[in-house]
Amino acid sequence: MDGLNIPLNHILLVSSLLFSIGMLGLMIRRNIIFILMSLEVMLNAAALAFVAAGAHWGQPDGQIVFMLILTVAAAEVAVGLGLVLQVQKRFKTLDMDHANRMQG
Amino acid sequence: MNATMFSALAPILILSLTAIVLMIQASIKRDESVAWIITAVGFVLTLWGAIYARDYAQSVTILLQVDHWSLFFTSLIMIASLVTLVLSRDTFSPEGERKEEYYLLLVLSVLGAVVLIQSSHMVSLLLGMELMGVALYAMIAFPERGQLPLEGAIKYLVLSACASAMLLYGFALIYAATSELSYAGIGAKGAQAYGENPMLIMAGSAMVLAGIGFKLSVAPFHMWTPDVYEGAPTPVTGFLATVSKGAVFVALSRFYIDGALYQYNSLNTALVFLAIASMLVGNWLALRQENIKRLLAYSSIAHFGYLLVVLIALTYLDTGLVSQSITFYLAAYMVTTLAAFTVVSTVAGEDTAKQDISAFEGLFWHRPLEASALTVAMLSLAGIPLTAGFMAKFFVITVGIQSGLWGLLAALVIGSAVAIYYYLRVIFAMSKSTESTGESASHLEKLLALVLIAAILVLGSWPQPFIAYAGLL
Amino acid sequence: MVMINLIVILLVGGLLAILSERISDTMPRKVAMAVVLVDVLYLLICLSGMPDIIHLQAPVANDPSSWLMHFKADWIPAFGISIELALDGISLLMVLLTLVLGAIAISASWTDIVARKGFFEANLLWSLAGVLGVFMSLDLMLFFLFWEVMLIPMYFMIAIWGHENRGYAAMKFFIFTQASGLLMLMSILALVAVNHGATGVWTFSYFDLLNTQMAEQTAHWIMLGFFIAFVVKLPGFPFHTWLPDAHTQAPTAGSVILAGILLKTGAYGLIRFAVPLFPEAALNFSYPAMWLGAAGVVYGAVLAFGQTDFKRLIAYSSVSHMGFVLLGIYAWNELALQGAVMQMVAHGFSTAALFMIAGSLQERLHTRDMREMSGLWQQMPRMGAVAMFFIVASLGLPGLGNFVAEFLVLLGLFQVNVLITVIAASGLITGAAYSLLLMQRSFHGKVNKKWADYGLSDFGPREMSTMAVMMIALILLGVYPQPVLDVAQPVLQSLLDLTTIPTLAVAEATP
Amino acid sequence: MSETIWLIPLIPLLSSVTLMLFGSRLKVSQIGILGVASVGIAALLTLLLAVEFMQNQQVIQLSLWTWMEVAGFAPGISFYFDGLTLVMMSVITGVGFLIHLFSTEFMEKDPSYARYFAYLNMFVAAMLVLVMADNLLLLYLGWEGVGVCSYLLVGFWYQHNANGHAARKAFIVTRIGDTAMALGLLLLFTQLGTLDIQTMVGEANRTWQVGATIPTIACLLLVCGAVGKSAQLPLHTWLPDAMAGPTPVSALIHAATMVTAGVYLIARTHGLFLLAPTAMTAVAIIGITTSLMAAFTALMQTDIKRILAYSTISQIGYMFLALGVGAWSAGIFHLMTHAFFKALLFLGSGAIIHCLHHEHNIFKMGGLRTRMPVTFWSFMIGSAALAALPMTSGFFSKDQILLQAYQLPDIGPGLWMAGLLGALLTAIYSFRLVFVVFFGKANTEPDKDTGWRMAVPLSVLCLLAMIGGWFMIPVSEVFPASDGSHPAHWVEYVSISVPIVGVLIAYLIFYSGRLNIDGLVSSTLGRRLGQFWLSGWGIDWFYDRLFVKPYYGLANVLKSEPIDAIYGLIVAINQTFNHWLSVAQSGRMRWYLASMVAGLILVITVAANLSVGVL
Repeated sequence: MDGLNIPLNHILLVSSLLFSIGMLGLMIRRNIIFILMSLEVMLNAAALAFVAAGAHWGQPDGQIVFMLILTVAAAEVAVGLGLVLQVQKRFKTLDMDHANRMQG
Repeated sequence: MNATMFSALAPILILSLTAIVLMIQASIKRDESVAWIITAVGFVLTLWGAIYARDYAQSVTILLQVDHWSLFFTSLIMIASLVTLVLSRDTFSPEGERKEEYYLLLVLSVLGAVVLIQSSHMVSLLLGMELMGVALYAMIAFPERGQLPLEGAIKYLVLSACASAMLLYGFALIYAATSELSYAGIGAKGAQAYGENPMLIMAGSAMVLAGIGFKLSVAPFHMWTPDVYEGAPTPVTGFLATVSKGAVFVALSRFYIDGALYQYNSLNTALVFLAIASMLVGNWLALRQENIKRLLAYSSIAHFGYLLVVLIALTYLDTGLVSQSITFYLAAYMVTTLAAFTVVSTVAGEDTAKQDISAFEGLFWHRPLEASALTVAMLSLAGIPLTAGFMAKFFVITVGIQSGLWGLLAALVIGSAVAIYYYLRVIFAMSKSTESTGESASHLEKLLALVLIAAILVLGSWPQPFIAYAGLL
Repeated sequence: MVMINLIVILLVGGLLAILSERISDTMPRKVAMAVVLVDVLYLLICLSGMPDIIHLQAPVANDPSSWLMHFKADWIPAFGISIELALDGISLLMVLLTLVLGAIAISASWTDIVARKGFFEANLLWSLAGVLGVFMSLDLMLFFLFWEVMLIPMYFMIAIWGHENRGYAAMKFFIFTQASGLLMLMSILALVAVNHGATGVWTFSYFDLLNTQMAEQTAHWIMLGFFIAFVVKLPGFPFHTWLPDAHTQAPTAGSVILAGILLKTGAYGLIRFAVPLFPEAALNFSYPAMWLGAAGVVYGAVLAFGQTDFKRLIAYSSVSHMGFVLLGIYAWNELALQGAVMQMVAHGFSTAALFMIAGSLQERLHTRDMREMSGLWQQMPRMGAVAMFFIVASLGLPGLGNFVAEFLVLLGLFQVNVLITVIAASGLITGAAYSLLLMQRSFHGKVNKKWADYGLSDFGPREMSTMAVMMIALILLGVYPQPVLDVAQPVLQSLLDLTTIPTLAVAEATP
Repeated sequence: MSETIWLIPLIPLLSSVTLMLFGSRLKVSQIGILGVASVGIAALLTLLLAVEFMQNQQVIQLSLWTWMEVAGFAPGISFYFDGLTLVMMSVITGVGFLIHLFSTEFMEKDPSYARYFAYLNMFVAAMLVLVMADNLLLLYLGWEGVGVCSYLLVGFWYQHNANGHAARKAFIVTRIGDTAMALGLLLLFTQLGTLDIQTMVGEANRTWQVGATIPTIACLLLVCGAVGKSAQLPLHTWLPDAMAGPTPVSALIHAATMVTAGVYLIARTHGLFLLAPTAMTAVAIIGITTSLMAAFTALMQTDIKRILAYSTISQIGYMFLALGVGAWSAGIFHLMTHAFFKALLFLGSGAIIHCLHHEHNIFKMGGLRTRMPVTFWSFMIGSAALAALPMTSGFFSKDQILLQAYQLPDIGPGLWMAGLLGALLTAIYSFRLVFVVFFGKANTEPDKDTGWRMAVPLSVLCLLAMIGGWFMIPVSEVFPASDGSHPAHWVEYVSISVPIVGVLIAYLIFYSGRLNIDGLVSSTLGRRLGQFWLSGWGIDWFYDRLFVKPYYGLANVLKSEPIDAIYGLIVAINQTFNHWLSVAQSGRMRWYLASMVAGLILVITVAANLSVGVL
């Protein structure tokens, strides 16, 4: 069976692109929500890489790790959103640049 | 999966059980002190479990590697957690209600740490790290009032999530290169994979380093440290500084050793950069820091810089002396840091103003016990003989000299020389004479301080038994 | 075991001093004095019990059995670190000096210290214990341990009971010594590593590490580590800048211990470790070292001349005097070495006494500024006379200890290098200049009205008796130094045998 | 007797120590008795010793104990006694005793009477050690000891900063010489392996031939020491200032004994100097130049004690000349006679100053002949001896020196003539002093005349100054005999007549005023010259610019510890790093992220540096 088989490197390229996009987002966005979203993107980039690698080696491990990553991401975001509510309550803003009470 | 494996997993199982019991207890009747007791019992049992499991040391599935080394660190972590528990008791008294969750979080975080320590596989590493981390976010943000904890938590969350992403991506690349997820496998196939596609595996392991380096707050991934240290409730800071960092470092060294990463020259070079950067940056940042928690944060950066020297030496030495050094250094560092945070939390508590070094003036004359504890801790961090910190440094330097890492040693000397200044500032402040403030700590905390002093001094003045023990691990 | 007890007595005594403060306010100093005297007595009794104490048989430097005392017990066998203490002539001299000056320091602290007496005396005793350890321990790790640990009580003495600028001084003192200590630690470990590489055994024992074979470069660098650490403590030019601050800011007793004893540990280290462990390296380095010494002699003298602060002036004079020690050690022949040892002892007394005088002046006048004090002889003739005695002692008047020391050093040095000798000898002139200036500004000159109705009390019996001890000591050293020389001679001889005699090497080196 | 020789220095020392410890408790009379008696006993013992020595010309060597013994360097606390020592000891104890006696009256009113005698006794002890030492190191002990005592006594009245300054100057300037001398000791020991004078000289004669370099250097170094102590060019500047001390002190230390130590040193080590003709010539030239320079300066001085001080310098110059030309015994002889008449003059001036309530300026005196007869006669005799008028003690000694100088080949006559010039000047300034102070009209009334404790010493010294020339000093054994050849008679006549001419000139100018020199003096050249001489040839000024001021400057520059600046720099560097990094800790999360990313990139680039292969 030869479905479309895309060389691993291409997918890795895509995923790394995704990863970089996420990272860029982290750096340029100030709103915490968007920051969390960029985090998702980065995690998914990793997940994608795992799936691709798994496929390339013909192992199930890739997909398993993918699921793990989904749960992890979910946990992170859950806590993250919880904190976001608090941020909104206490800082009256979601702009992370205003959360710099501590420095030096 | 036979019975002995369950015995080997005793610590993890007991901890999980504790977590469940806590939840049930919370659902039945919310009572903070009961929860505290349950946690305490759980931790003590786990400690016992860690010792009990020694007879069943083995690798449980591919995921977990339960050996004496990991069990030793498990027990070390349990001790640290107990200290945290004791300190936490009246830290949140203003919060009063809904304190049980905190203990639950603590238990979960410790569970994560244990898993992390025993992990021999990327997946277990990931799970452990995330479990520990996610629980920590909540613990940091636990106080309901004030902005600092929240700020610290959110920063830590975002940054460490980013770090995990890096870590994961690095794993993905390594996996792609080697088709292996277990350390041993990577170690076995690494060299060959390197031959085929060096770019992948190098980039991968570099990203892993970055991800883990963040958790260890190695420069240049250190910037979160002071803010989180300052923002988090002091016991949590102590927990973060000891349990979290310790577990992560153990995981790193396992990954580095079993994964045979030390065989890659260029990776080593990268590590050298990180180490030197951390030693210098950490100490320079601490130089004129006024807030003692931030000061400790910076000093921890430097200390993990020193510790990296040992990892780097792996390239030149056999694992024996290296793992011994890691054991000793981490033990010494944990004890010392715990002592420091014990004093900080009993003296300064959550009040940022009181965390100022100037607030410690005259402590010698009003609260001699705490003052001496902090002094010993500072001297130990500075690496003055007769303290655990000195023997730790002794190990690092010996290893460094044995493998001729002169550049690193030079950085170490400079760093330590700078460090003396800010550690002494604290001591000097305490030795000033001011009028008493008339506060005093609970007996439990006093006892704790005493025990920790004793531990530091014993480790420093009569280390032979411990060294011998560490040699057997 | 005796040596362990010596140290333990002091350590325990410190605790007693603290506790005794509960009994009465004046108790600690009495306890401390008693402890030190007990220590001295104990040592003397043990010595008198020994057969060959009268004529110390020549110890073979690398054979512990030939030493006066030797004690060895495992400490950290994993690295071959052991609790190894040994006593030979030089250590004995230094130990005695330490204890005597310790007693003197306690007497100096009698009325000087008003707050937290117990803790002060404790620190004093502990630092003495540390110094004893330094002088007796022959395991490099143990030596390093004492070397570092003795500083901590000293640090507290300066930081807590010091004068106006104590924080800075204490910090500077501690950082200088600790940083240089780190270098020494490096060197020790490197040396041990080299030895381990060669023999495959971990050992920190002085006797095993003697004549370790190593490459010239390695030896050179390792030796430098030791050298710097010791010269910082000595203090040698240009590592001396911590000393004026520390001495000036320390309480009197602290200055006495610093100047009288702590500086000597540096010289002792050079004689005991820096040279014998690396003969070739050290002796190839002898010229730079001697030039540093000469520079110290001159520089210290000139700066002392420029000072207006009484204690600061004495501090710089120490820099100048210890320059002679450095010269004596690196000239490395018997005359010069004997001179160096002699200087260590004599300078210990003369400077300690001068610091005590400075202390009592500050106690009475609440200033150290010599522009404030003038014509004090009028009100305090006894103190003036005593000061005069020690000033002429420190400017090297024949018949007093310092002269014997300096002359022997010069005599030994002259056989090595004439030019350096001439430069060093110029220290005799500059020394006279600043010493007499000190006298002129403080005790001579026009009577300062300011103190006329100040009710200045002259030296009392306690102070006079303390001073008398030191005067007698200096006179004896001056007219009959032979006992000291005899005690040191066999040790120095064995060290010289251990190393090649530099005069030859130098003779080749000199055009 | 020969075994108890050590008592002689010990007794004054003991009394000095006693005075220091218990002086405050003793009564004035007791102090005086103790102070004088101790020296008196020493003098008696010396006398006994002398008598014994006259019978058996026996050299005594007495070793008390070995001072120190290191690697063959074993100087002893041991004494050597021969004719030379005897002469010196008699002078020290004899004149010393008289001066002590004089002091009891002179210093009576002084509050720190005990301290004075303590110092004075200690000086005597140290000086005795100096002359009795059998090795150079012990000699050096005495040498420095007298230096310190001189310092203490010059600065005796410490309340006046000027005195302190003079004392320090005295000590430090001599210390310069001493240090050179110490170097000489080092050289001698390194070369000859001993400092014991007799064996050393013997060794030197075995190892070195005449005119070799090393002995020359060694001797020159010793000469430096001698020059310093004996206030010869170029280290003479301290002596005139040293007059700040009490006058008896000036008499004892700065005229009779200490300042002649240099002469003694050279005489004692003449065995070495015979090996170094160059050094001897140097000594002669230093001597004669100094004596002329000082004589000219003395002409212009108005302070009575300064005049005497310069004349002392000048007379010691003669002694150096003697040593330089090898007229050893003549030099020592002049040393002794000079001790007599100069002590006499100083004590006389002391009496004047005492009675004229501390007036020093001779032009404020005058006409004292009738009011202070004792003093007047002592001054007459003293000046006569100083001017070397026939039949006075000074005449015999100085005559010998000049004649022997004349006999020296080539430079001899030159030295002789210079010496004559010096003699002429000596006569002039000494009698200028006499005429101005004792004749003419009175300017100040003396409130009293001298008491017996002043008078007796004066009278005794008068006697000695008169007859001292007839003494036979027992040094024939010590020094090589000079050939008995005598120069032509006219030389002698000239030598004799010159002083008389000098006195005449002084008479004409300062007494009868027959010879008017106002024109000469007021002429620009005259004034310049006068100023120049008055300032001691500007040497002080010169030294001040050349050494003292620069040294102060240096000290002030370095005071701020340039070395410490280096460490300051290190601190500054660390603080800058700290500053930058702290600024980086801005608290902004995105900034933190940026640093992480940067770090990641760095790590990857380093790690993925593919040039490095697998190990």
